[in-house]
Amino acid sequence: GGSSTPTAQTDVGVTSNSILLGNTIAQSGPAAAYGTIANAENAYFTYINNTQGGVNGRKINFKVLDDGYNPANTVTLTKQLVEQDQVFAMFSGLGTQAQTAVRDYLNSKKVPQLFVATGATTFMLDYGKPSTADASIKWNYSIGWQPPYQGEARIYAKDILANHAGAKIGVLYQNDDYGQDYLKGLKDGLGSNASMIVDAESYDVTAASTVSQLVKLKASGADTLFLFTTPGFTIPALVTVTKLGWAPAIYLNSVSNPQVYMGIAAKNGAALKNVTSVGYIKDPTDPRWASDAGMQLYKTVIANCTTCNVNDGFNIYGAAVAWTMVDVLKQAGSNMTRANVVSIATSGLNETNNPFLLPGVVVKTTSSDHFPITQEQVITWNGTGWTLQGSLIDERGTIK
Amino acid sequence: MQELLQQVVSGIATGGIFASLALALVLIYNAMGLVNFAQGEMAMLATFVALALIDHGMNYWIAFPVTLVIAFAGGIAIERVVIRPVERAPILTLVIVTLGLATLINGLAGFIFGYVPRAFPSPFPVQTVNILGALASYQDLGVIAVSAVVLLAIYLLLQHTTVGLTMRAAAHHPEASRLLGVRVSWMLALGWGLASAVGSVSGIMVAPILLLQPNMMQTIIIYAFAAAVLGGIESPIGAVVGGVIVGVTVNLAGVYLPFVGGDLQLAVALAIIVGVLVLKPNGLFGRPSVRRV
Amino acid sequence: MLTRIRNSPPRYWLVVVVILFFIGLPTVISSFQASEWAQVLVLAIAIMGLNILVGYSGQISLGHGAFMAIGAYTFAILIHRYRMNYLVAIPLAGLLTGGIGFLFGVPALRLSALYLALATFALAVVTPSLIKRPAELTGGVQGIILPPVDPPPAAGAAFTALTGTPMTSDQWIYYLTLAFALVLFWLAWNLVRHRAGRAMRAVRDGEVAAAASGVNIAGYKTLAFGISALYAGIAGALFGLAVGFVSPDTFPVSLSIQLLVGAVVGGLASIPGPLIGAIFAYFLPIESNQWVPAQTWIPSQIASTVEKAGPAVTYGVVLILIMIFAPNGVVGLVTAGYARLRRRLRGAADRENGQMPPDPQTV
Amino acid sequence: MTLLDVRELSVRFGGVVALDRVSFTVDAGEVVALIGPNGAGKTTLFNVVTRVYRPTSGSVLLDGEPVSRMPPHHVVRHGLARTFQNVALFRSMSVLENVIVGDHTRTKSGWLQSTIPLPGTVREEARARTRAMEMIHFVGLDDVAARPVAGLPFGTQKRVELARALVSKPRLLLLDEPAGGISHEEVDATARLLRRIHDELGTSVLLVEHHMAFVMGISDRVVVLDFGRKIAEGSPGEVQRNPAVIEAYLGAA
Amino acid sequence: MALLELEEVRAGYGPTSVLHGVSLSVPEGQIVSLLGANGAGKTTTLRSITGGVQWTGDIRFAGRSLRRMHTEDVVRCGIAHVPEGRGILTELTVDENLKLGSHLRRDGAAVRKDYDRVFEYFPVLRERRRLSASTLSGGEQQMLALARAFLTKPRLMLLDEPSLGLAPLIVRSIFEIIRTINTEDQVAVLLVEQNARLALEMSSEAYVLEVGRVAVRGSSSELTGNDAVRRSYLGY
Ligand SMILES: Nc1ncnc2c1ncn2[C@@H]1O[C@H](COP(=O)(O)OP(=O)(O)OP(=O)(O)O)[C@@H](O)[C@H]1O
Ligand SMILES: Nc1ncnc2c1ncn2[C@@H]1O[C@H](COP(=O)(O)OP(=O)(O)OP(=O)(O)O)[C@@H](O)[C@H]1O
Ligand SMILES: [Mg+2]
Ligand SMILES: [Mg+2]
Repeated sequence: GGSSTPTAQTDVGVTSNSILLGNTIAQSGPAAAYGTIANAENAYFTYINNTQGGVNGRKINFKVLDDGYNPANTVTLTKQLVEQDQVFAMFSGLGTQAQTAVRDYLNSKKVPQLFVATGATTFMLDYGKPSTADASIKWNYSIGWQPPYQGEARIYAKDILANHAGAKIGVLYQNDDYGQDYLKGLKDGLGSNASMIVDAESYDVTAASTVSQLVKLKASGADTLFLFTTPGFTIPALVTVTKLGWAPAIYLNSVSNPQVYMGIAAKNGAALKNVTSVGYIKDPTDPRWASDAGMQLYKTVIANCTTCNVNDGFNIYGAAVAWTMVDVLKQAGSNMTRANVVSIATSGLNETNNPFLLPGVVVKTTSSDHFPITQEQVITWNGTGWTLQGSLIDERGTIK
Repeated sequence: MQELLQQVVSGIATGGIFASLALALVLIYNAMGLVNFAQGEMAMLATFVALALIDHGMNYWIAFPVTLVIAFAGGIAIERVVIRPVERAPILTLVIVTLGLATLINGLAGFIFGYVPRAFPSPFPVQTVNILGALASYQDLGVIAVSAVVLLAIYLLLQHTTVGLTMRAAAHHPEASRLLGVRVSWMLALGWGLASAVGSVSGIMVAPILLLQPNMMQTIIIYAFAAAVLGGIESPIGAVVGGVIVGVTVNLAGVYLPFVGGDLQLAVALAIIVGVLVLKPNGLFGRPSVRRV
Repeated sequence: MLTRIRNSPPRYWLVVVVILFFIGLPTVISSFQASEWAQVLVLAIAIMGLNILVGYSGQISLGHGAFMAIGAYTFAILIHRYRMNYLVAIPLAGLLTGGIGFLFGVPALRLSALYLALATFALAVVTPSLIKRPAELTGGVQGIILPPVDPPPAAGAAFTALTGTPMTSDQWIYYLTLAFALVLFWLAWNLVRHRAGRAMRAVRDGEVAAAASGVNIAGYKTLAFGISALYAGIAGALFGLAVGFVSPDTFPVSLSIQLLVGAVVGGLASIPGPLIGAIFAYFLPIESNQWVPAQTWIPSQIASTVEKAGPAVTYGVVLILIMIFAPNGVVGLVTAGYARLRRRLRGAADRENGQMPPDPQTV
Repeated sequence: MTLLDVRELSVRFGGVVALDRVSFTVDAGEVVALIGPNGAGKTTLFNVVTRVYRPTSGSVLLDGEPVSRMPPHHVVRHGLARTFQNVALFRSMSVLENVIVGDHTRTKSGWLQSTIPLPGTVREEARARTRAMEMIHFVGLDDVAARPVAGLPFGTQKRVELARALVSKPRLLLLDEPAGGISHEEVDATARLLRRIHDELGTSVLLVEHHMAFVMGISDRVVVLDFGRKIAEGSPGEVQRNPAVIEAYLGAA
Repeated sequence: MALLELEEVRAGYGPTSVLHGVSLSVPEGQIVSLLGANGAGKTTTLRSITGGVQWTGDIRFAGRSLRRMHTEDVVRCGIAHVPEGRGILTELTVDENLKLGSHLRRDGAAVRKDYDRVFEYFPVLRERRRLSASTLSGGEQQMLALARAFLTKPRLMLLDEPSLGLAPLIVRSIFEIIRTINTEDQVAVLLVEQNARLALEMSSEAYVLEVGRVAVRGSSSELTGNDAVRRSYLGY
């Protein structure tokens, strides 16, 4: 049990001057590129500790363990953090399979599993439902943060119906929850027009290339290409499209759209004409934000992390989600119990001023809606950067 | 028809990538009697070195040979420090050492260069040529051409020079070779150096296509294994032909075999490995090994 | 052989001590640590299976994680879909995996060591994507979540009586795994020193001579594959039980490599080897970047470098060092040390007679 | 009674004709020597008989049954055991274990009985051990029974092989150069041992050997091969006087 | 001065010591035989010379100590060692095996002449040039090993049981060839042999090893004449 003072309520992992948060993430192995997220989060906590003395006088300690993207490791390490290190809550754990693996455990122990770093819909949609394996466990201590993949895909559907109603759509998607969620969102969003999709080709993460799929998509007569692919596949795919002498309109998912990647694709020979995506976070490489206060803050924060690359989109993601976490802790005030923190995070968020998100994006949860971020803005590539198009599109309440 | 042709041409291009790494595997097999599981990682590291040189303002055509030399020296250093102590150990020990090496180099590259993918310049333009209606880019053709040149060099070296002969001798019969005055230890080091240099050529060629990042070679190496096994692991020509066949097969199987689909490409490579080994264990170009009692 | 065993009674005492140690362990460590040790025992079982294949029958497998995957998925499907009792599902999973392993052994017959290494390596790489394919059965990328298991009342009561604290699910899984491990180790020990195991070793040492002695080479090689897969299958089922979740990413290539590393580090063709190897294979990757930074005596630059460089670097370095300095594994090291000690105690007499050192391969 | 019947046996390796329509027999109770220049095909013949190689044409009958119908590991069940020219022992095992492996066909317990040894299995193990020890005693290796075979002197290793072959109670023993590479004293000892194998165990022997004194002293009949063809057959005396044999093999003494 | 001299050489395998102080010498251009029972240490003696085992004491070749020299360097001094088991590189062809014999030589014309001689001695090798050495029969492999050793143009050949497994006719011709090489090219030979009679016929001097020590040493004619020695050590 944790220490408790007579005046304020606390739980395990909280002392009068500290809060311990835990995290598991891939810092080695196939998904090691994501590992920097935790470093950025830590940088933000360090910044809060140094400049504000922590939250309500409590410094945030953040213990990060490397699970190598293997769910079995995640289980062990999460148990270690909960039972041995006695963390107050798990924050921003990475990976759909990995976080699914520990969801039952954390909920049965009533340890908050906050703002998991995946856009898998289940972490928002299935909030409060009983576990599929053991009905006595309710999933009411878990929640995601970023826009669900399905929601994002619905925005594309809206955009295409509005602007290119006669398009023939070809889809290249990664054959896992990530790619499948996107595909489902697109189909749902197109609704009765789902027949616009003339071909959908999948690839496995172990594929050497997606050339064969792209050749097939081109041959299918598609004039619009959706890439529901991770950056490592997106960039070569963009180049391949050019090499095939193909010039479809391209929709790129938000995971792959940071300017660094676009730059690499361009350098490697991709034509990059007519590319559309969406965004909800400020892109650190976008000159538009050069004098933006949020971006200035990000740069100050990220200086606390020696291994972090300022331009890496994952890092500003980390800072943004850490901002929300601190926001929740601030709101919890002296009532630092797990139950209270979870209830704020899952049902009481209304964050309009997260400085790292695009202007207007609200992080919001209510007792009936557990999708923290649902707004995104369509962007198009202008050859050197992204241009914001129109206004934010909100998919709140559409995913059921 | 048009699509089929394009699939084949694209498959050949991808096969060039497999072939170039498979060549390095074949070389190390001939020079060590060993399959080097760290081959891909060594190539990746060398490519990072090349990029660092280019980023520091060195001309591509100077950086290329300099990287080769560095990779050669690195290969020798690895042999001296890591392989030499286990030189006489059973094959399993060596396999594990190279697996350890792969892990180590991968982690090291991540630590030094980070996991964010990098652009890598290519000497060949992405412009395409039309071959009977199918498009191939100069870049892909360039990879194949370079592989062919490397192949020729390796073939001549192994089969028609004394150094090649002593390298093969040292690899397969160290004790007997010593008694013939072969400096076995240096031959093995030389083999590692050469294989490392050939691997770096492969890395430099494919990095513009694959994206340079620490995990760049992780799955490619399996396809390269498949290519080397298909061609016959000691045959350089086999590596190239095997690479092309694997590239084309993987492409076509994904499109024309419904149960394979796009997402079981690697399983096709596995099937090739197992199938070849069972039906024709020495590959297409391998010499049958003779068993005498 | 008989005389050798008679000459070394300490070995039997050691076995008893080790067993008692493992039975008592959960009473002094936390429930979380018990869950870690349960995984060590799971690995030990799988490594023992691999050891039968690699150490005793001389075939290499870099893909044993795939057999663990089959075992784990069989187990998960049996209890998730068919609501089978987990105690029944574990041996069933083992048997099915054993059967599949036996079939896999048939093509493997034709492969030499290096090729077999490559083929099995490719198998390990492709396993996660193969699992995704029959999505209705395997749950695809979502995997299968398994219900937690509660200790049976009798076991719980006994544990409470002993320690004064209630038995957790993790502690119960630990004991269950220990029971399986003990039985399977005992069976393996029997196997290798009786007729079938001797025949396997004969095949490993020389196929032509073994055939000339009447040993069915193909039979024993596939048998070794089958038994070895059976062990891996049971380990996989217990792994699924301990982790409470199976999914494609739970069985990456690195698992197969971890098993092989454990087998070699512990010492091939030895019975205690897999246990030692499992301890190593389990704790090294997990601890390698937690332990060093936590040690105050290690200079902070080194500690922080190790932490940042990540476990892969440490893992690789340690692995290579072990292979260089103890190529016969820990057991080989200990046996050699013991032999040296005995020689020293006995004086130089043996040396003059040309007494051979005990062969590390036949511990 | 004919134990081994080699009929018109030919073996070709690519262009090399190792055996060219060779026929001869070995009767029960006989000691037959197979001699001939290096590369004449003697070892190849052994390898065909024990099913290591497949013949190109012709057949080998063991007790009237064609060996081509037997899988390699069944040959020994039909009463035929062999030793190897370059010694093929199980290197990681002790002398005793090596010999017990030779007993493989006379024991039954399968893998299940091995993993869960019931009293029957244990008794069988004990019997196999006893038989092996007897055979080790027979060839005179009691001192080294527990030693690993690796590192034993060559001559000793040859005797271990002999014991391993004998423990299967073969009716016909194929010996490939039993006197090769061992010293003169041991050659004599080996000759005495072979006599005892023949007399006491009643085993027939087919042996390949270049040591002429040994061959002539021990065999009932000699078959001579040259370039894969049989060039002579007869009693040691006859063969020794045969001009073709002298020219191809013995040389003018 | 002797070409090769061993002085109190002790050697063994790991903890097992095999040689307990062996001293012998091979004069320039002579054949010296080394006899002894199985396990006496003959092979080990040869291995010591070419650095195949660890040894103490001293070994000098042409006046130069071989202490701490690697096998390949010893060989490059002009010693050809045909080991027990022949050391054939079975992965390579017969031709490649022979090439390895001459690969260190720079005297091209002489090498070609030596090849011709080798093929004259062993015609079968010419026939099998392109075949994998693994297919050769035992005797053929022995010929290959000798031919290869000859092609290194050594000053001293160490032959470990060259008659092993050879047909009588071949044994005689091989010994004939050894003698020819010895007389025509002044190559000294240290000959390990089980066939004592033949060995003594060939050599000028002989040593008999017994459990790692020199038990008898003398000129070959002396030993052949000495019945006691013959019976107790040479077995005929
Ligand atoms: N597996 C094989 N492949 C090709 N040729 C072979 C093979 N085995 C044997 N030979 C050839 O067949 C011939 C006969 O060989 P074999 O070993 O039977 O001779 P041998 O009579 O036993 O000779 P030795 O007395 O020297 O042992 C040789 O010329 C040999 O090169
Ligand atoms: N690799 C080895 N490891 C351990 N002991 C060995 C090894 N090789 C040889 N011995 C031992 O060293 C001793 C001497 O062996 P060596 O081979 O020198 O004898 P030899 O005189 O050549 O005998 P042979 O006539 O059988 O060839 C023998 O007792 C043998 O068992
Ligand atoms: Mg023979
Ligand atoms: Mg010897």
